[in-house]
Amino acid sequence: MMEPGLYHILFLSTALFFTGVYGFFSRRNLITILMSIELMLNSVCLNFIAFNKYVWPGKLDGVFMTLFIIAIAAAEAALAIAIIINLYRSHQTIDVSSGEEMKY
Amino acid sequence: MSGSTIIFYLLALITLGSAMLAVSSRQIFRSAIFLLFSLIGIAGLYFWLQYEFIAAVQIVVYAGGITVLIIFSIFLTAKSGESLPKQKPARLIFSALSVFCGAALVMLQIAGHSFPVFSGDAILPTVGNIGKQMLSTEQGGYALPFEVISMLLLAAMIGCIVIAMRSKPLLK
Amino acid sequence: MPDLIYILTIPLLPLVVFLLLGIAGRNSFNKTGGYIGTLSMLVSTVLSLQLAYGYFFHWGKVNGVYQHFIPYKLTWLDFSEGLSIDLGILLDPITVMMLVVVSFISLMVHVYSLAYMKGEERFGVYYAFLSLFTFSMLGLVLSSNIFQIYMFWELVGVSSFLLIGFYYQKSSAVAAAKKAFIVTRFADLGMLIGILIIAFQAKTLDFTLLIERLGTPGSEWIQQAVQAGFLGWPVISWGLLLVFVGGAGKSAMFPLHIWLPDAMEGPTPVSALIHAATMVVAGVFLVARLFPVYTFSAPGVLEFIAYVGVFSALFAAIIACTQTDIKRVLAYSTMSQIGFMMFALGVSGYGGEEGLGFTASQFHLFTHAIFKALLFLCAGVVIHHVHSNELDAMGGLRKDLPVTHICFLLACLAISGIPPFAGFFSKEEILLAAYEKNKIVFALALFTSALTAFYMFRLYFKIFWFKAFSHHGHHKEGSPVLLIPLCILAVGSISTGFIPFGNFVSGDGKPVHTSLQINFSIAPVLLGLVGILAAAFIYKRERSGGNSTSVIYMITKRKFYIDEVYLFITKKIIFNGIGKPAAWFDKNVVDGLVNFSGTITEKIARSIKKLQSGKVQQYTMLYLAGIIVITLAMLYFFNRI
Amino acid sequence: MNLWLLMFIPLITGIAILAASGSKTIKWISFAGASVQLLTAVVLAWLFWGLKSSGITDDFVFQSDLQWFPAWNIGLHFGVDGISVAMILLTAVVVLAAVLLSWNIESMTKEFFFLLILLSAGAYGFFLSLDLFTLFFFLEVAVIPKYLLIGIWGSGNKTYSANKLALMLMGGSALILVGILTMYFQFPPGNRSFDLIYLSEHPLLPDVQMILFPLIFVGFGIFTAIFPFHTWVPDGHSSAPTAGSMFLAGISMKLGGYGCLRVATFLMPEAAQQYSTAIVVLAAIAILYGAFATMMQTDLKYINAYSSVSHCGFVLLGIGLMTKTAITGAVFQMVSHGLMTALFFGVIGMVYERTHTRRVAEMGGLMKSIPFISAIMFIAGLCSLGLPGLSGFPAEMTVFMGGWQRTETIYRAATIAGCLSIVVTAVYILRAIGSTVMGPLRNEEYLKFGDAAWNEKLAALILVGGIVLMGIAPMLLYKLVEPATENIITNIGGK
Amino acid sequence: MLDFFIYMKSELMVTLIIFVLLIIKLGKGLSNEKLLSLTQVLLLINVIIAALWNNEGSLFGDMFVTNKLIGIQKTILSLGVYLVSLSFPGWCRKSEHLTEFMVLLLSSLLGMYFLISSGNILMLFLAIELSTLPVAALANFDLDKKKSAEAAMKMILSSAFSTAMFLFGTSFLYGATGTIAFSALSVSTSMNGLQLMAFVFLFSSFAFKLSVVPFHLWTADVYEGSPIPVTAFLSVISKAAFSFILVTILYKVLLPLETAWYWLIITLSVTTMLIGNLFALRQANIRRFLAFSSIAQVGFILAGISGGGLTGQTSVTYFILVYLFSNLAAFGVAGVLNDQAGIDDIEGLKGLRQSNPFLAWMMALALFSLAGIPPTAGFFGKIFLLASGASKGPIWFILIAALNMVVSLYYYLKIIRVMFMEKPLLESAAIATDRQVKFSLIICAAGILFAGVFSWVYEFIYRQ
Repeated sequence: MMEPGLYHILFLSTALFFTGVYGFFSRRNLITILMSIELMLNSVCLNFIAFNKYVWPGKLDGVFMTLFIIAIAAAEAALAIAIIINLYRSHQTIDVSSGEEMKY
Repeated sequence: MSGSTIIFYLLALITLGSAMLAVSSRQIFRSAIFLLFSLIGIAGLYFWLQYEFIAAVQIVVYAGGITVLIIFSIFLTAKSGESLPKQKPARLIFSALSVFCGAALVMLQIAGHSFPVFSGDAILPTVGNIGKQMLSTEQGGYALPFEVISMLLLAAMIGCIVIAMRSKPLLK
Repeated sequence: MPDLIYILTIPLLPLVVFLLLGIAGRNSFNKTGGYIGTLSMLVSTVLSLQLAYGYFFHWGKVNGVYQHFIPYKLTWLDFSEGLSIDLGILLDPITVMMLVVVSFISLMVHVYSLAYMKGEERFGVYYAFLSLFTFSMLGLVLSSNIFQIYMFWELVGVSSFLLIGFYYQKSSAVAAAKKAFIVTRFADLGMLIGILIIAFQAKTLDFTLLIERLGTPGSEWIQQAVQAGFLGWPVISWGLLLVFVGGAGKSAMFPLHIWLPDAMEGPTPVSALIHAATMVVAGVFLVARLFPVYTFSAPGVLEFIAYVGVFSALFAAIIACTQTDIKRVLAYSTMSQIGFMMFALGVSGYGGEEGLGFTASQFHLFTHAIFKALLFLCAGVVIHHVHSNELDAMGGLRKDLPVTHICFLLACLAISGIPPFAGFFSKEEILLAAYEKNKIVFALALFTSALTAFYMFRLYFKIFWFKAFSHHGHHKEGSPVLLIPLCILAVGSISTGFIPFGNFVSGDGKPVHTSLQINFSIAPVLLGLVGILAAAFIYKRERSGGNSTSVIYMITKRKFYIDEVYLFITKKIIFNGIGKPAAWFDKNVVDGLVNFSGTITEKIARSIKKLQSGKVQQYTMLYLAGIIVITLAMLYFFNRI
Repeated sequence: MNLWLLMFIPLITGIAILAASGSKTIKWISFAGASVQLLTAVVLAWLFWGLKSSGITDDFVFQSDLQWFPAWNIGLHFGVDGISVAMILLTAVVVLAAVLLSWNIESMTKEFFFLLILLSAGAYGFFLSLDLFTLFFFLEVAVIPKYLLIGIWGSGNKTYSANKLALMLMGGSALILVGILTMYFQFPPGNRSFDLIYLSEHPLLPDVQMILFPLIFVGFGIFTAIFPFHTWVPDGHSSAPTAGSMFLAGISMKLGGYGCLRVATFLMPEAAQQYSTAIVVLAAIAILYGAFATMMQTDLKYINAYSSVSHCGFVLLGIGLMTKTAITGAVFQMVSHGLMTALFFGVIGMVYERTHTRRVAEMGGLMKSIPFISAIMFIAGLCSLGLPGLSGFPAEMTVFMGGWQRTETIYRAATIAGCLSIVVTAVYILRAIGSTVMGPLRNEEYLKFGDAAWNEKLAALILVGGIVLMGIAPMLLYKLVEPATENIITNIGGK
Repeated sequence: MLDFFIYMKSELMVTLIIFVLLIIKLGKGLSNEKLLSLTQVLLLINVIIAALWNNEGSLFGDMFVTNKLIGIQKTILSLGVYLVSLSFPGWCRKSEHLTEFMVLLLSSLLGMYFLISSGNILMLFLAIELSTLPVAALANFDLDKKKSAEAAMKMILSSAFSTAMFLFGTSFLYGATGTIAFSALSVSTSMNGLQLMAFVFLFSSFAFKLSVVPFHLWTADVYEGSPIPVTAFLSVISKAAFSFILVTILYKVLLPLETAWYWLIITLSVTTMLIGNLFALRQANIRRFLAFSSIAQVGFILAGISGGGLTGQTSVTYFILVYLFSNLAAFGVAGVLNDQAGIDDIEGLKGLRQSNPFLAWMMALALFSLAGIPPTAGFFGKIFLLASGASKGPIWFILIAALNMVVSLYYYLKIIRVMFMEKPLLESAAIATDRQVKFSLIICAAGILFAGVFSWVYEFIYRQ
């Protein structure tokens, strides 16, 4: 096998990203959907770090992006969980199909 | 094959494998645990890349914060041992298909692109460097985003409080 | 030549009366309207007579030729270089003659109507319409421009419509009015297109110029006009033919005659004025007006006119023999007589002895106007008396209506061509002209002339003889106002034949020598007498005509089913064949397409509503699909550069 | 004369209507506004005449150019030539009559009159504008009020009709919009302009014209009921309230004709020549087809509406024939049809107010009960069938005369088709009149009707006055219009 | 230092308001009525501040940039928020969490300020999140309504998804160019496979916020479920801000990709108009209807954007102003009806002209403006967008766009018809309209009527 490098990490993160996307599309539980989003964001972070490390180490842009993404991910997750809990209270379920009342 | 290589593949395997398990497990609690493994795996990759500060943040915020939050919310909303309802097979197939297409597309583009080779001085992602830039208002400083995100967190907090702390019972 | 601007007052007086009575006739002048109208008509008539006198005897003739005068001309509407509608006055012999005829007959009818229409609810309106008609007819004969003639032509048509439909609550009257208007309008369509063609060929609408360009032998305009062809005929011939179609419509030539008998629904004086003496001869006037053009540009058309004329004359005469409505008989006789005038023009040449037909035609027009008006006015008295138009309701009226009887008889003699009455002279000239030019026409005309005598006297006998009168003995004949016009016209019927008409009216303005040829006259007069005798013999018994079952009689009685043919064409072909499909097409196809575009949009909108499924995962899947598709497209289109 | 005056009067009237209260006051304000506008229009015509006879040879006079959107080089460029003056006069007359005939509107009076005045303002602006953008703006101003007029105060299947009308007209204006925008961007930056005069001096490339001409012509053509986009006309007219129909048929359809002439033909002469056969054929179809379709109608308003399709075909025919005479005829026909159809719709409205039916079969013998109205209806009908002495005659004859100057068979055929329609017109008009005004009295109730009230009389007389004036003295209009058509013809290089 | 205050005056002011509100909340608190008035006053001041002293400059090493046009855009946003605060007093009075509501609303506004002033992808990202997350929370503010919870769920999930996509694209852009600063990006981007792909991912996020088809699907559901002020805010202010930044991104940052994005934009423009119109045709709920109509409007905005250059920029900004007046007027009326009569469906508008002429005419005016009927400003807005599009676009594009205007007219007229031409269902009594709402509606009406005909509004924006 090859020496691991940029492309390996990029492929890994892409795979991770789309794993998250798959989870987003296929899960029915809202919390698992949220988990999938975390996976996607993580893969992006990995991307930024990898680029920063292998291609553009002259500045720390990637690092800062990662840091802020992590912070935002936390805030987003918190808010999403609050909304999910509220939904659970009103619908007594966190199945995503509970939220299909408005359509067409 | 050097040790570093082995470690990378190991970490990659852990990350991706547990991620896949996390999105496919029928037990929601197990999903959460696999997610935790996956996040830790990524932290391991950061270590492997020698971005220790980021790795630390990853472990603290994700593994320590978000995963715990998620697990709590699982407890709040459902029984942990209960297996999740099955998704329709059509949905699974379409998801897989679209995801496969997307991944293939992106990977082909990555493979087809040659990134430039950096020549120059690298800035090491030490805590000191990061901290200095984070609070700098000059060119290359990140003071403003720092302030902005504080407002964002404030807003998110207020939102969470209002939504999660509902006092009145539901009318209907 | 005196200042002729005063001629304008001749047509304008009736116009003023029309406006006055039309606006206020219903209220203020309902009673007095008749007198106002009559008075103004009197003035017009006097002026016309004075003009005629001046023209024919004083200043009209220069170097032995009657001249064209244009004392007044106003550009009414410009079209383009050279083409404009002018409102003008063109004075020449036929104009002056027609002016006299129109104003004089109109005056007679005005006077007669004073008594005849008395007590009508819309008395004032009646006079307004009458004045409108007179104005239009005077304008028509004075026209100096072919488009001007068309304008007044239309106005005449509409006043005829108004007068036929005067009893607007009678459905039959309304139908007749509509029929008259539409049939003549259809003919006018021909005239309009004809005018367009002529205007294009001659580059003018002015009569004087037109005749100069297209009515002068050997002019280059004619050569040009004759060259361009359409369907094997020179364009100019088509144009003139179409103009004649317009004339044929107004003059009730076959097959455009169908409106005339129905038009008798109007008040009888109106029939006398419009449908006997003046309007119906407008076609003859029109052909006469353009006579040089016909002669030199399209002699073929002239021949055609001759055949149409003589056929119409014969055709109408045959039908007239079987009709039982007094006015319809007169209407067919009118048609027949106009046929005479028409074919007289058709067989005429231009100038000299050749031009006898022209003169004869105009002469007959003149005399016919007088005796036919007389016939109608008499018929009016009769109808007034018996309250019916049907011949069956009449008979033996000669005691009741002595004056009318005499007048009617005189008129019948005149129309039958019995010397020395007016009709004899004019008809004789026509026959002579036909004899010299075309033997077939002459033969038919001779026969028709005999037939004329027959049916006229059939009428005469049926009305005034052979029946004991019982039921209407108590009526008096009517007021003198009713009878005076009869007498005047009767005098006219006797005397006008002696006017040396050829001296005054001819195609080229030079006098035509019209001597009576006794040996030629024997045949027609004898035939006329035979007709009279036959009528007397056949109709002396009451309820004659018992052979009403024979096929020929039936066909004739039903006027050769021409009406039915028309009905078929209009109802079945135009209404059901064109109108209905057009309306259907509009409602279903054109409108349907519009509505369809609406429904199809709604359908599409409904069919894609599933996109908005309410499932957030599906939304995001579409999101990703969108990204993938767009990326692929972008890569396909832009990455190759 | 400052042409802004013509815009200000409706504006002030509109504001006054909004500010006023009480339906009587509103009506009088509208009446006053419309009358003053008519006076102003007459003064305009007078001054225009004076200017022309003093030897001014400018194509457009009384110009005033105000920057509106300098960024786009859009100006409020006003100016008139003879055609605009004629159209403005027409509009003023019809609006005044429409106001008078709306005297019985009692529901939502304020809105009604405001919309009416707004419509008229749109029409005035349209006729005054020499800037395509402004022209388009005013054209659209005059669409939606019609929708409301029909939808709110209309009768019958009104929502359908109103929708159809609004959508088709807006569709037309969408085409126009595309046309003028594309035209604008044909020029390099800095030289772009919507100005009509500028554009006429800098003609487009023939290729571009060939694309844009159909867009603009059909766009305006929809307003003039070009076949097959005429179906809004019958429904729209018949559902509209009296004043609405009057405005629609009297003025709105003229916007299209004016636009076809002023924008399409004037600015794109080469394409106009190329397409003239198509236009003429479509116009001939509209004329005959409209006339035949009219024959089958049983509702008075439908009769007049379909006849409008037919009559407006003459406008398009005249424009398509592209000879000076024919174009003059088209303008004549616009004026004539405007007056005549407004009168007809006005009369139908009067009749409908009394009989509460518009079906021909249900009426009869109205002459007995309402002689004045019947007489007016008669006059309107006679004008429609082109009786000399009324306005229809010179208009149609001028078109025919102009048409015959084109020697190609297809033009001749179209002209003959036009001629043919006058017979069909006679058929349906007499049918309509014969069975409403004449004929036996259908209903004894009809005898109780009151004849026209003062407002109805005044409105009818104003319109009849216009019709008769044009009918007996067409030279007045001809003198007004001729220099303008001459100018158009020189520009498009026709005969 | 003075520069700092002047350049960031709006941001500082909004932050100040946020803190004032929070401090009051921490103290005794105020009645909703007073709080509302206070906020309104502060927001009015904010509008004024935003309108004045606009200048060109940048701060924090080009992370924050501002210029006169951005100043105007901020003023427009501030005005919008001020009008929103005026328009829904009924809802606000009933709300238990008015302070929080206002704070979140203002946070989002703050995010939008940063958004249009951002000079760097990180700032862009943070601003997007700052402007979106509070709104997601706000969507849930009708705490006792199921629909509200559903709307918030849909919003947070789909916006998180779009954020992920945005970041994914950004990461590759960063990888390919090595920078996240706009100024550097504008010279170092180039047309190659990876960057095009990255651009699509990045663009999809804007498209999502602007609800461009096919990224629009969340819009209607969220609009329907959210509290009505939030819907108004989302449909007007959020759209406005994202349109502004999209213009900047496309014109300034991604200029090297212009040929690519030009075709993308006009294709999406056409699709968006079509789909938006087709869906709007058959909506029964007022807010869903307005959602789809606003999607169609976005199609037109894209048409304007495609024109590029000064005209594109100006016409988009101008249209947004007009759109703000029109849509807020519509939402204002919808809010009153919803609040006072519980009307949510178009059917409920039946005969509104008879019961509430003022509201009916306001709604009509708003709809006419949205439909682009002269003499409302909407006409000018639409025409200038189309004209901008026509400056480069092929004729079929303009033709489709123009015909779409006609289709959209159909459904706007449908509402007009319901209000004006149908009989009221019941003898619905006149609905009391708050004075604030009236004021707001009148401002909107004045805007609708005068912002077009008086051309200096457009010229003013143009000359910046």
